[in-house]
Amino acid sequence: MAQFFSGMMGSYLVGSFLISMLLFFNRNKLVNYGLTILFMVLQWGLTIYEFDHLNVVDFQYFSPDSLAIIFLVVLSILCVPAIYHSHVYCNSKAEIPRNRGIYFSALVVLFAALSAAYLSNHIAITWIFVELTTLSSSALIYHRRNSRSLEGTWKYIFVCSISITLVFIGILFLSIAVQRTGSTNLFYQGLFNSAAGMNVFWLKLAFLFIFTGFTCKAGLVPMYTAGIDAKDKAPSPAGAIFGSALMNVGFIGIFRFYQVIGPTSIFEWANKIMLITGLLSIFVATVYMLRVKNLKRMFAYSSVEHMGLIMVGLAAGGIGRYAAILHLVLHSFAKPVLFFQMGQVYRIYKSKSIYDIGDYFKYNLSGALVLLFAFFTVTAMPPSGMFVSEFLIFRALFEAKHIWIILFIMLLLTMIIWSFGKNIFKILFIKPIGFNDTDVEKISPFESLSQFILLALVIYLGLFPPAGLVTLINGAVSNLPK
Amino acid sequence: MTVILLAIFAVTLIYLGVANRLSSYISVLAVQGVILFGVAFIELIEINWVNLVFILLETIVFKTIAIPYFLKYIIERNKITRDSEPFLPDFISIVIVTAIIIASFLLSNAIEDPHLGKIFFVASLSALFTGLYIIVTRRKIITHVMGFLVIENGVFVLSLAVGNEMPMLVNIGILLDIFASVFLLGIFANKIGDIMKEQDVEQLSNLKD
Amino acid sequence: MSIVSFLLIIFTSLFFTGIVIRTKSIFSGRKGPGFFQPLKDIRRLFRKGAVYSKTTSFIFQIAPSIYFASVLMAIFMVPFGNQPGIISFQGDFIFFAYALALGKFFIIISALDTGSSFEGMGASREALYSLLVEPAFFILMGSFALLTGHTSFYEIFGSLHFGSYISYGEGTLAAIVLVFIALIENSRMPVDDPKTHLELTMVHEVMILDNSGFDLGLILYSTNLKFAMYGALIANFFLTPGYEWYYSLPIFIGVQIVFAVIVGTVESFMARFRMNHNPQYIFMLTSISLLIFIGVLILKKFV
Amino acid sequence: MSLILGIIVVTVFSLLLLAMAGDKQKGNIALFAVLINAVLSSCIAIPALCGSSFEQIFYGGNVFGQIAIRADALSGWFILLMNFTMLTGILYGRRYMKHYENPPGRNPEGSANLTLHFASYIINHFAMIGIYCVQNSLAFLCVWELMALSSFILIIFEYGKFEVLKAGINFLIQSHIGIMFMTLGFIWVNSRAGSFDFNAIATYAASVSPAVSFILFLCFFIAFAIKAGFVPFHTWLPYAHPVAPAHVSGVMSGVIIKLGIFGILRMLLLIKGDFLALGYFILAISVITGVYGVILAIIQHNIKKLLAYHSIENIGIIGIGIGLGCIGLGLNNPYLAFAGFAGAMLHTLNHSLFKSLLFYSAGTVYQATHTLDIEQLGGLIKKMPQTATLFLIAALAICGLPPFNGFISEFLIYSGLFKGILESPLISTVFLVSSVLGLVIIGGLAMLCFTKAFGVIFLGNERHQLPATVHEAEFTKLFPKYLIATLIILIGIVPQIFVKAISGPTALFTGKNILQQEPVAFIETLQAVSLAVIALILLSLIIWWLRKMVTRSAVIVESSTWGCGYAAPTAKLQYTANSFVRPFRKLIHPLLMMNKTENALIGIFPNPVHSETHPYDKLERVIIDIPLKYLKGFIGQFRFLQNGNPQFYILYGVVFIFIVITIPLLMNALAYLNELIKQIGQ
Repeated sequence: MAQFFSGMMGSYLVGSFLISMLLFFNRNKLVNYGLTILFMVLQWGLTIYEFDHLNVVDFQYFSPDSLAIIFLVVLSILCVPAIYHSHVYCNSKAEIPRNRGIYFSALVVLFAALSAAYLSNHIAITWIFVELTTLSSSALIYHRRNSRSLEGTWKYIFVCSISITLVFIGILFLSIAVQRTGSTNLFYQGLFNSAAGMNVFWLKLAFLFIFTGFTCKAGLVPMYTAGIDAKDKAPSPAGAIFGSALMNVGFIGIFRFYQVIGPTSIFEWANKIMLITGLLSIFVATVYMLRVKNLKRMFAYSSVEHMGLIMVGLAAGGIGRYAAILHLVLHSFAKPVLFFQMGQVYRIYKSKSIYDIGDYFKYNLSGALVLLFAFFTVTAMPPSGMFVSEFLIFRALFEAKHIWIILFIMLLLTMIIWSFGKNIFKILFIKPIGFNDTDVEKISPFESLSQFILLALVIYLGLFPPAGLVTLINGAVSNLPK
Repeated sequence: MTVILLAIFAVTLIYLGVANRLSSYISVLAVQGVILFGVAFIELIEINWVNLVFILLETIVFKTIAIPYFLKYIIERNKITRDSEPFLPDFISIVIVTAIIIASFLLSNAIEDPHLGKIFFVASLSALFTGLYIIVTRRKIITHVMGFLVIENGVFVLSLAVGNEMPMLVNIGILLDIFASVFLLGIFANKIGDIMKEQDVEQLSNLKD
Repeated sequence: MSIVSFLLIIFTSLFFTGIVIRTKSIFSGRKGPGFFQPLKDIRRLFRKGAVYSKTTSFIFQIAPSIYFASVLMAIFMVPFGNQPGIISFQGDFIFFAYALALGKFFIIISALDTGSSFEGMGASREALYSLLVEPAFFILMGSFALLTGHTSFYEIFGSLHFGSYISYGEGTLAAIVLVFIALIENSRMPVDDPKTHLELTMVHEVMILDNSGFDLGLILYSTNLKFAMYGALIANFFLTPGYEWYYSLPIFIGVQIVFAVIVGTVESFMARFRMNHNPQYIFMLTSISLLIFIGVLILKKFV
Repeated sequence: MSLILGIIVVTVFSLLLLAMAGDKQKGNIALFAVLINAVLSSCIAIPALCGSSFEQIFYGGNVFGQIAIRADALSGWFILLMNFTMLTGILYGRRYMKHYENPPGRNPEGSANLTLHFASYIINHFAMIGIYCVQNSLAFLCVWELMALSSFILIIFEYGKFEVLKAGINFLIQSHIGIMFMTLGFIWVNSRAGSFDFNAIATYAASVSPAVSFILFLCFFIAFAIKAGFVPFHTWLPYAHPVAPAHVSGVMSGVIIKLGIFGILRMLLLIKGDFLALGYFILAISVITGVYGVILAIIQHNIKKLLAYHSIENIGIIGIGIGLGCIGLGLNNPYLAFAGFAGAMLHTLNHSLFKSLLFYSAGTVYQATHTLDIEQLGGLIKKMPQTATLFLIAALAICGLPPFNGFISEFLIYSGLFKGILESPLISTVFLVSSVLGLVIIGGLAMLCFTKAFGVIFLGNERHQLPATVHEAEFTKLFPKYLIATLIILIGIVPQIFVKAISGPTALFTGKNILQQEPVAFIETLQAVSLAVIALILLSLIIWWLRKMVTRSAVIVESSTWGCGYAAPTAKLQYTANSFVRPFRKLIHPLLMMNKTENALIGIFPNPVHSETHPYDKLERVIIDIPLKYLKGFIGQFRFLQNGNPQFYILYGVVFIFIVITIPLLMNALAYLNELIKQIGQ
């Protein structure tokens, strides 16, 4: 027990658990505010603590390595606007206290589970917390309590459970492989050390199952499907988290095991799989970007596209790995902007369909500007920061002699930008049909402030990444083979 | 002994393939629970007793009693018709399930691994794929849940195979069981029944592009 | 001395159309008007008052003057044997063509200025034909530039003759092309019939339906000038610079007269083409001049 | 540094000011910002043009590395001509935009739109200065895209209309394709040479075989050709120009598409490959561009679309100049090189002048009559004589007629071509002659087109009931046009000065050695030309004066147009633009694609029938529409994936795993079979 409270992690988990419980039972708005703020403090406390205890094992199963720190910081930065916008959301709908309580407690659990999953240094522990994220997020998806949201929730849980089962099977295979080497150590470090001696067959199976399982969270082909419905049906602030931090968790699941097999002979094979998956994801994203008329789903598909790019970059190797993680970070800041803004759009038009939305420039100027700049940022047009990471990914591909793949991706990206742009500008400028603007809610520009900040962050981190970030990213990819 | 149990387990899978009443699915699940109890008892006899008791409880109480009862309750509560409406005729299903079992048998023969009882591997793989097969070919959501449970059983068998070295994995597997199935069924029991009457997949396939 | 070519052209222009008309009357067995009848008409026009359409604007007023000026400008460029034109520089024939084009531009828009359907029709045809003629002229000059290695009228004609007989052959061919060009530029048979009485079948005449008085005089006289100018160009192919003027002068005059007679003959013995056949006929000139060019190319690069 | 800093500060400051100011002031603020930036950048440009290049390098963070700001003579020339057009543009635009101002407080999004517009104008100017100076790949891409995005916002000012937005997106996407190609090129160089500096391009290109460097050049060429509007990369242009506000169209056609030309020239400076091959390539594509552009221009009846196609044509002429210059370099014949590059650069200036003038005049006409369809106009010269005259001057200039500037640049190119015909081997002679042919045809067609345009818009009678309030634009609106017109005539009359100015940038290509003699020869020729031009003007004046003298006493009668016997001619009887170009259209019919809707006359006394023709770009249909259709069709095949059925979602995962496992096995099996067959073979 002493060792339980030795580090920050234990107290963080307990604390967040308590907070979520309190939130669950509390019915008072102000207390609710206070608790969420308290949680933010806790979250930031953990972040700062782990930040200066880099690579110090905490509570045996958690060790903040560079990658974990990066994602933790990203999460903690996102958690502030997310909670703020959640409050805005609940107030705008005059939410009944019970639902509000459930919503926030689920949100807190989600954050806690995400942080833990980032930090965990044991494959099974990661797995547990990932499972936990599924459960908490399904509560968020179901928040609206209508048949559609129920359907979304159902599909999300179902597909996630299957995929998490796949991951578990993968772990079992892995354990078989581990036993071959005579150890029973499932810590990433231990796996990494003993990986070279493992049976290739089992390792391959393990990687395949774990990868496939985690694609569900990471939003990649083949299991991206349920995530789309989730992001669509969840309230916008939750959707923002799904579109960023939750995908990071999937990525971290894949990436850690990817690191493990780094020294083995199947590394190339794994790269091939990831490359193909990435390309397929971009392709699927293109297919649906050209089709969807529901804004949130469109944003979700664009996330799929970006994850695909990231996978491609990772598989390309070289500078591509750095670029992939940078791209992931930037995407985690850029995508929430769109979802947050979507909340405002929904409040004005009471719809997510392109057909009902239009002339947003007239009804909410600041919001329109956010959408405009976010579009330029997310589609990685220079000087958006994501352009830099994309540039580097392409460069990695070029150096890996994948010219045709570059051209293919460029073609798809162009089509994506085309349809994305068409819809965005339709929203901003074209008059909607049958929309009476008699009682349009006036939205204060202040609500868009957080989004502007995030966008600025994307540009800043992309163009002038601080040395700290660079070293962290390099540390994260350091123990991959050259 | 284990071999016999697992063989019976495989037979139950085949029966699942042809069973066309939900009630029979439920009973099959219960039977599987019992079998798993047996296997677990034999396999894990030498690990520490706390774990053992926990596992046995899980198998016998949870898998054999709680879940089947729960399923029955749901079916009655939501007035689900007792027929499991498959897309494919039973004959084809049985052929396929058999094929699955044979395939996994061949596959596991292809592996030579002293640590691993092949029979476990066969049983688990066939359970896994049969479960997936059921999910894909049955129309009702409740049958999806059942398919999922079958998969869980398969995973449980697999975890038993490695269990005596790493009991922790077995526990985690159980955790998965409890979490996921409780959650799925929970939603099912409370919400879906309230909000929508027909449990067809068609009903739950509005979110699409 | 460079004024001489200018003076000669002005001089020949005085009775060029006279000769044409006389030829035609002889062929048609009439006792035609005197040599100077056209000039008399023009003099009359110069004296006359004018009628201006209410539709027209200042464009209509200035166009004829600019047209005339452009023709004069072009004449300045034309050399006489080894005597350069008044203005002569590298690539002056480009200026020559573009100056003429300027005049044509104005005459076309002045036709459009009247807002008459007939004049618009004429303008459209004129614009099309002139744009079809241009390439022939440029390719022609290009081939002679290639032949002689110079890029100005004066140098080209100056050094044309020190070549073999081939150059004379080229010269003859070029002369033929130039004759056709002149016919088209002055809208004579077989492209256009100045004497027709149906506006629908006119090209140039219908453009200047509304011009009267001094303006009409200018336009008519610039036609003479153009004839004389092209005649001078043709003559230049056969002049023998280096020899004395009393050889060159008769040759010049003779060529001009022959040219005028040819024009007259053509007009009396040919019928006008159908309008929709004109383009291919005109573009044929370009092909001929391309042939000339290829000939020169073979001469210079292969031989 | 101070200058650059100044420009940045001015830009940012003016943007802030713009956000606060009222509608009335926005235009003036933009004007001042552009003015100051123009002055500052000219302080860089003029010395650079005179030969003292500007160079500064500062550290731009660990992503950009060293950002080099270099301005050589080429940049100087382009900056200057850009500044002039941007100035006239804003001078005209701030008046043009008066129509869209609204009283304070009312219709906030309207004034926000104005702010956005003027802000993007300033940013656009800023970005273009950057494009001309920045020599760091990444930074270049950034300023380039900044330019693209700001011009996109400029284009979609009247976003209410659907076709405006459509055109804007079309522009955005195509410029993005350009960016992609540029990125590819930069990645290529960067991954080989390891530096973002442009000099790395030169060093890399020097280190590889000509064929490879040609491919590299091609990569950049496509990127810049899309911006410049070379056929077949031109399709965005005829949509973007007509929908933008007049001053924006003028600026776009005047300077923004010239960025493409600048880029190509810059790359020619950097990538010294096999210039002969480059020359042939550029020459061929340019001749096609020019002829195709003007052919399509003739059949347009939307005045701005017509002008847009003429931009394509003029890009072709400029391209011919560049190609000629390259051939000159290839044959190391300095005369050709000088003629080509000088002609190209001078024509760049000229086109930016007369094309902006044309667009501004078109804008004035549009604001007076509220239509761009020339078939409905006519007789405007009586209501707005000054605009008409300005349009006429520009029209003459664009047709390359003396005494205006268009003639000078075309003359340079012509004389270069003819000189080349004399002094080059057979193959290039053929190329040069065909480009002479092309140039002549372009000239002739341009004449046909502008006689039509000017005649139908300004002359004759109104073809359509125009609003009664058609009147001449106020002076503030005319003033910038007069500025341009003066410059046009100035270049026409004293070209030698400007050619002297160009000898600086041209020397970059031809090398210092020939700078002594060649321009001198040109200057002499051009002095003669200017003499001739002056003579032409004097001659016209003299004859005009004579005419006055003679007809002083004569009786002048006013009457209606002679109707050839028809007593009551109406405005409807006039020749329309369509009928004016009909014989031509018949000639080149196979090249065109006229979507014609007409219903036949039936019966002896037929009812009135309506028929209309919509010209469409055949190339666009072939290279954009049809492939896109097939691509979409192919992609549409995959729409079953997200079918809302969780069973399938599970299936995907299973199938994925299955495939990944089986495919290697299959591969092995095949390999084994292969081996077997081999063994059987033995």
